[in-house]
Amino acid sequence: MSIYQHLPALQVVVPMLIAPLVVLMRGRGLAWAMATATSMMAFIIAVSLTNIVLETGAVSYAMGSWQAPYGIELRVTAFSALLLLIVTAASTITLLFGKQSIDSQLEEHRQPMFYAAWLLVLAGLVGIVVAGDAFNIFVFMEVSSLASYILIAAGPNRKAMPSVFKYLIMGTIGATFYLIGVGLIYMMTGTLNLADMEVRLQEVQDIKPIIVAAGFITVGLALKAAVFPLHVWLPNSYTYAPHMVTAFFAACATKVSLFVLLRFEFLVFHQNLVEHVGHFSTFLIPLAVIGILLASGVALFESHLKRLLAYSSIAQVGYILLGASMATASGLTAGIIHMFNHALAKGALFFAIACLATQVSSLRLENLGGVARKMPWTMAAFVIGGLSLVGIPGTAGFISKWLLISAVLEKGTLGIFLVVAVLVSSLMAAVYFWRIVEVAYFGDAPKQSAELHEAPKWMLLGTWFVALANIYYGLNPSLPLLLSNQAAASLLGQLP
Amino acid sequence: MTSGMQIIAALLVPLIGAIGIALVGRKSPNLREAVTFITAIALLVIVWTMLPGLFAGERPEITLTELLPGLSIKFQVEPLGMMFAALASLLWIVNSIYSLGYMRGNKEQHQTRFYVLFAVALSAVMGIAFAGNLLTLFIFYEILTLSTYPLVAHKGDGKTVASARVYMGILLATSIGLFLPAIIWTYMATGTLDFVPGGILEGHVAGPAVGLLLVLFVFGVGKAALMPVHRWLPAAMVAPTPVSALLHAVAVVKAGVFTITKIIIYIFGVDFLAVEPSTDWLLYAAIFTVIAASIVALRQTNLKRLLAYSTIAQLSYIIMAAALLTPMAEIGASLHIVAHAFGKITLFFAAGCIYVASKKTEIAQLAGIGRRMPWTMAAFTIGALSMIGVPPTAGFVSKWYILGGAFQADSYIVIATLVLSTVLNAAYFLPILYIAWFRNDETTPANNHGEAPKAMVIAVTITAALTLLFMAFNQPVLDLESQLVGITR
Amino acid sequence: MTTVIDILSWVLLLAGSIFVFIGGIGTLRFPTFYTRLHAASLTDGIGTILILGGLVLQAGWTLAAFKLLAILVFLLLTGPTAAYALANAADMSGMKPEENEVSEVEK
Amino acid sequence: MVTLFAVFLLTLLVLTAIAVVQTKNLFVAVMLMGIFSLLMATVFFILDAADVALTEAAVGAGISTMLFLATLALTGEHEKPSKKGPWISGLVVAITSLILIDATFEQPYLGDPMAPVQQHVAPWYLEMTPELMDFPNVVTAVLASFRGYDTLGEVFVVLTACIGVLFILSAGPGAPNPKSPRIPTAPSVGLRHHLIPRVVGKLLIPFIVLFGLYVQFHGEYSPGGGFQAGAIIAAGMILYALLEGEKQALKVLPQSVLIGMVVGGAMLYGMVGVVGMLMGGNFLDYSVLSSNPVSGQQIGILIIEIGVGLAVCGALLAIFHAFAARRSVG
Amino acid sequence: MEILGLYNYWAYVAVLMIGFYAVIAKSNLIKKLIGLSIFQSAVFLLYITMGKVDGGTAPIIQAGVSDQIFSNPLPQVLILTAIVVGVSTLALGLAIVVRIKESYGTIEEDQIHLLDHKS
Repeated sequence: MSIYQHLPALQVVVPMLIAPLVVLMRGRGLAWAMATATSMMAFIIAVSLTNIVLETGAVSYAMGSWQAPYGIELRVTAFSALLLLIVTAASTITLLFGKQSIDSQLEEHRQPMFYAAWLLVLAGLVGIVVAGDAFNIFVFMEVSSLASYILIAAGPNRKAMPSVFKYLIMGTIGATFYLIGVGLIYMMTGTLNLADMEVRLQEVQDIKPIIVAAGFITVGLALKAAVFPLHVWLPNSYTYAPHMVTAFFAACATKVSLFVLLRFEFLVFHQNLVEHVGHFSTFLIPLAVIGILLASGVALFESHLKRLLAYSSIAQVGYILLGASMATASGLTAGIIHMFNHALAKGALFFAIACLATQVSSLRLENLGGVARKMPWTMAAFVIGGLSLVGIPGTAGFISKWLLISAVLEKGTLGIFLVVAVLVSSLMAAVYFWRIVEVAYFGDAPKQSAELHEAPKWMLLGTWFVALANIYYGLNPSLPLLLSNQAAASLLGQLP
Repeated sequence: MTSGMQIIAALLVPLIGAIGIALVGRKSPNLREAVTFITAIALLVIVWTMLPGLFAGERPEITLTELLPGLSIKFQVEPLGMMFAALASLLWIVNSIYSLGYMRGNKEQHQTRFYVLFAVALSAVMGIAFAGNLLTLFIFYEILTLSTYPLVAHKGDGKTVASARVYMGILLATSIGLFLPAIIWTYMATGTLDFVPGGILEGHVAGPAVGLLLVLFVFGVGKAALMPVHRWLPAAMVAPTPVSALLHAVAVVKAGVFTITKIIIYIFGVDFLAVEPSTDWLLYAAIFTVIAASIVALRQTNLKRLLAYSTIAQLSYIIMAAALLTPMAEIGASLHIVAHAFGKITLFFAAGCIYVASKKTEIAQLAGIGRRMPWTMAAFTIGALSMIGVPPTAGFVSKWYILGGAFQADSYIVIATLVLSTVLNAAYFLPILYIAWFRNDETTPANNHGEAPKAMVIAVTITAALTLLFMAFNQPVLDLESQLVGITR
Repeated sequence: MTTVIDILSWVLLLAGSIFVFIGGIGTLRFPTFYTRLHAASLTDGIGTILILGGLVLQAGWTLAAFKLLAILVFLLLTGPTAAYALANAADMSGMKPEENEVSEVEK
Repeated sequence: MVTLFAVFLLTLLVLTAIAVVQTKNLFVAVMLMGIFSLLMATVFFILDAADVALTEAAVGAGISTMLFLATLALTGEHEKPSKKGPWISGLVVAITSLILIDATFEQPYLGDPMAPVQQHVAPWYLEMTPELMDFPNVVTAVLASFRGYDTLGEVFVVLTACIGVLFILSAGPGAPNPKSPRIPTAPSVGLRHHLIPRVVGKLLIPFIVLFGLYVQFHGEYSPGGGFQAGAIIAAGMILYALLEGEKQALKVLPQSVLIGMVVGGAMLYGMVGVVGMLMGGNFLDYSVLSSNPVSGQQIGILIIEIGVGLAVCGALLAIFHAFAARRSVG
Repeated sequence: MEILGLYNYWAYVAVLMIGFYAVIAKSNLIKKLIGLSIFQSAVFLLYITMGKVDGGTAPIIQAGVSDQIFSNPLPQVLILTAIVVGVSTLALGLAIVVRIKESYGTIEEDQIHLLDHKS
């Protein structure tokens, strides 16, 4: 048995088993170093897994050597590989470059537990992504959720606590809904393995418990993914979480739930429910469109930088969903690649915000006048991230917007309305983003503002790393494109 | 160096220059300007050495990375783009001389940022000129918009920022809202976005859809300033004059009409457009813009705003000519790109000279200024005459060809428009000349100024000379662009 | 023999149930905290002993009988202690038996 | 008979739940929750889920109640009337329940041996456990080996909760300040001056721990296992803390030891998996631990159950102490 | 009598919805958590119910006894996990409530909302 065969297990086990050890690290910066090293290791594993998946197709791993459906199966497909890359890279980069930001927001004696929780989030998220078993997804969803409550609760503002409480309540409702759905499916099929479920559902298609189960799973996961109108937990959680946590979560947390959602909708239900595509698009297209437009609209009038971007995240979830709800290969590709590209854009933006926050006291717009003159590098990276968000060509965001519009246009007349919606929201994005740019570059500095300096070099380096990734993947998107094409094909059952 | 590499060099040289300028900018202004000149000259050499190959019928091309399946970032040099690139690279040098005088004479802030972004904008212009497919063109089109935004907002006060917002807003909104969907639509219909002589759309799209697609394209390319998406151009006049001169008389606006011309020739195909009745509106829209913009220009009291409206009218000349779809008119269109560039940059340079020397911006303040600033005003006169189309200036040549094209097409409405607009041009330029040369200078502000800084005067003289010389030496451009006719036949 | 044991066990079970029932009524109907506590302790005192005794007889000489006895011992230890702790807590929080004429529910 | 009994208990369950939601006194609500959990445990028991019943009783009625009470001591027990109109919530609830009830009519009846769940996967477990594991409790076999990975995840959920509570309660105005030890208040000395509870309690604690150990090590043969055992032993230790004062309890098992238990337990579990991997099996493959796969399984399950017990016990105690050490503010 | 076979499911729906109502309609944070516990317990009931077989016993195989019917062990395993997950969530939620009480002086959601928007 070579180590390569164990990679799917190691992907989860490495961060998970090191997390408890991090709790014990008392030395200065030791916990950080250990967490970062672990995260890097996870990233390396993700990269090797991606290579394997690209070479040989989906990888399956039987936990405890018990074959599915009796044991728990781990399954890494092109889709999971993409998500693994996003999650591990987001964690690694934020940890590696974000130490100063975390140090400034969190007392040192609380840090070991914080970093342990961080690794548990990582382990939970990758655990969800590699899981091939419906209940196992629930378990790791809880690991990641509980740990993310901890990370958000580390926010220094007292408002973090009510926000995280709301998140906890809604997150648990979401997970429980999911559990009910899985229970109903299990009741009618007797299996928990996703692949097995797909096969066995064929015998009991279109009976009420299954349809209700589909509904509950969709609602539960949509809650976790902050799909409009189930997004209310997100803005405050993102706003009051420590900046690095926001950067990490904005890049990957909701996407993992979307990943599970798409896997269920397409792998489990798509083949078996006659009306499924119809239901799926009738419910989700309007929700996605309204979500995109409303959330962008709220962002237009929001003045707290982080909350503004949080609303923009909700709109972006709408994009992903819109692509997916087309239920075509091109639509899915667009949605999936947008997960990747949005992670890049939001990562850069929140990273830049973390840099800003090391210098300014408040992230409200009225407090940021002229900040770009003092922090040119930070704001330049912010601009790149913003352009990617708007979808300016040459940035990663453009790729997904292009694919999304072409996918939507395939729908004929409806498609034209959807294109209009997408374009209008892009312009709204341009407007809310440009408000920030104008204030930062041309606004008057607030009177009481202290002497500002450029952010710490190391954090800037991280910010620019992500910002340049936006451009690199805007000009050379072959890797994410390849993975999302394969992912879309496998979701639609066109790949073995 | 292969021709393909030359294209890349043309793109990279300004960028490298920009980095160089940024690096030395803080330390030494002299070194910074030196870098700017070296970059500009290097670019000129690179671009102009490509000319002989083009005359010989070469079409160098290079493909970079594949952006989307079947869609690459691709460059290909063809006559229209070659001419545009040659023009921009030539005028950049002149403009750099001019900027030197203007920025220092005016003691502007953030000069380094200015030069850096100028170089970036030039790189984007090269990208547009050499783009081998619509996607590449679109990418550089947006980069041009973004890199010029800070130049427009250069002053940074409330009014400037508001105007810059209009500039950015219109250009971005039209490009994302109309241009991009048009491109994607084209791609979905045809499966390619390459510029192919004779067009790619024929047989893929038909009926009113063609007209709709043309609407998306023409108004999506907001830089062409076809009414009603022209409002950004007067707004952009808050920028420092070198920006207005090179970018908003030459590079940016010409990028717009250049894009439309390219789309007409290489995407739709002239023959396809000619048989498709749903696209006739373009001609009338252009005619309307020519007349309306001229009438608005009549009522302007601010010199730069008047020039801006004049630009809008002149741009629509080019679109109108291109929309005539006759060989002679296509040549006229491309000639007018050059002719108007020389003339308008001269006018803007002159306006800038006046501003730096006397801080005067309104037409009424110009009384008698011809005597204090003879060189500047002489150049201004030449530019104005070129706009009207009086021989021996550049404007005459292009108008002649456009008129010829109109006769070829038997389009009397175009002929009438040409006549009417000439009258209107005269009506708004001649009073300025009269005021400048023949009125007494008693108006405020202070009239105790002399000629503008040397560098600026030299620059304005060069462009005025070019305006005159083009009357005689237009053969190379004609030769080059005749290749287009060969294509369109 | 078995019949005798059977009858005996049923008698015990019934008697236990009656005590538990009475305890329940008392807990509901008595007016004050301390009187209710008195009724409630009837349930875990004699009621439990009788019922578990009956069950032991039912189970016979098996492991189950031993377990039942263990439970009985456990309950005999904890039940009164819990009752004591409750009364003590009430006393500590200032509720005196003689002052408290009306039950707190009716208050 | 079972159905009737179930109907009775379930009706009681629903009524208790309504009472819990209705009452305005949180203390009463928490007590009713304890009753709710015990009822639930009984229902589980008559539905043949002995392990679950044991866990629900220990966790739901025991640990949860204790946590609620610890919180109530810090927050006060009266719920203020809400100004929220119940209509929207009521509507959402009504619609959801109608959908769920509607779906029940196509579900298999209670106890139907032909239901899909009884046909697939589960029979394999029942059939293979004696052969592969050679012990009777199939629930333990599934929990610890067939779906051992889930259980590993579960241990890490507990670990996460433990870290989370310690982390969240390590800041804020009520956080125990290591520099100035707080003034000992009445609860911290426990019930030392009360002779009866102390004597009885101390008498019981060894038996509770003993029972916990029995549940721990007898999990393969009877209901029970690491989780239940951990919860029971933790309950015993909490009882000790209540009797002798928290300070004394922390002297016996300091917070650092508790964290060590959590970390150690979780690591023990994980390491069994890693060792399995090193010995040529997959992660969490116990069969390779010994030359004989069956005894390998038994060894593996024994060790991971110890890990689970350690982790759960440590985590629950650490959480309890974190709440108890909190000073009441304002 | 037949129809009582679904009574368990109705009870689970009833309990589920009582809990759900408490979570979304109550303003008191502890009450919400109590509701959440009830909500989760209902799901336990769903799972355990589906695993029951008529005449079955707990899935502990007694040596030497054949022809025994056992209830399904799998849902029981799942619910063991779910119970632990539930109590973990509860502990975390309560810790957060303690912190909220300390910094806001109240655990009523509407009052917290007011306090947040005043400042």
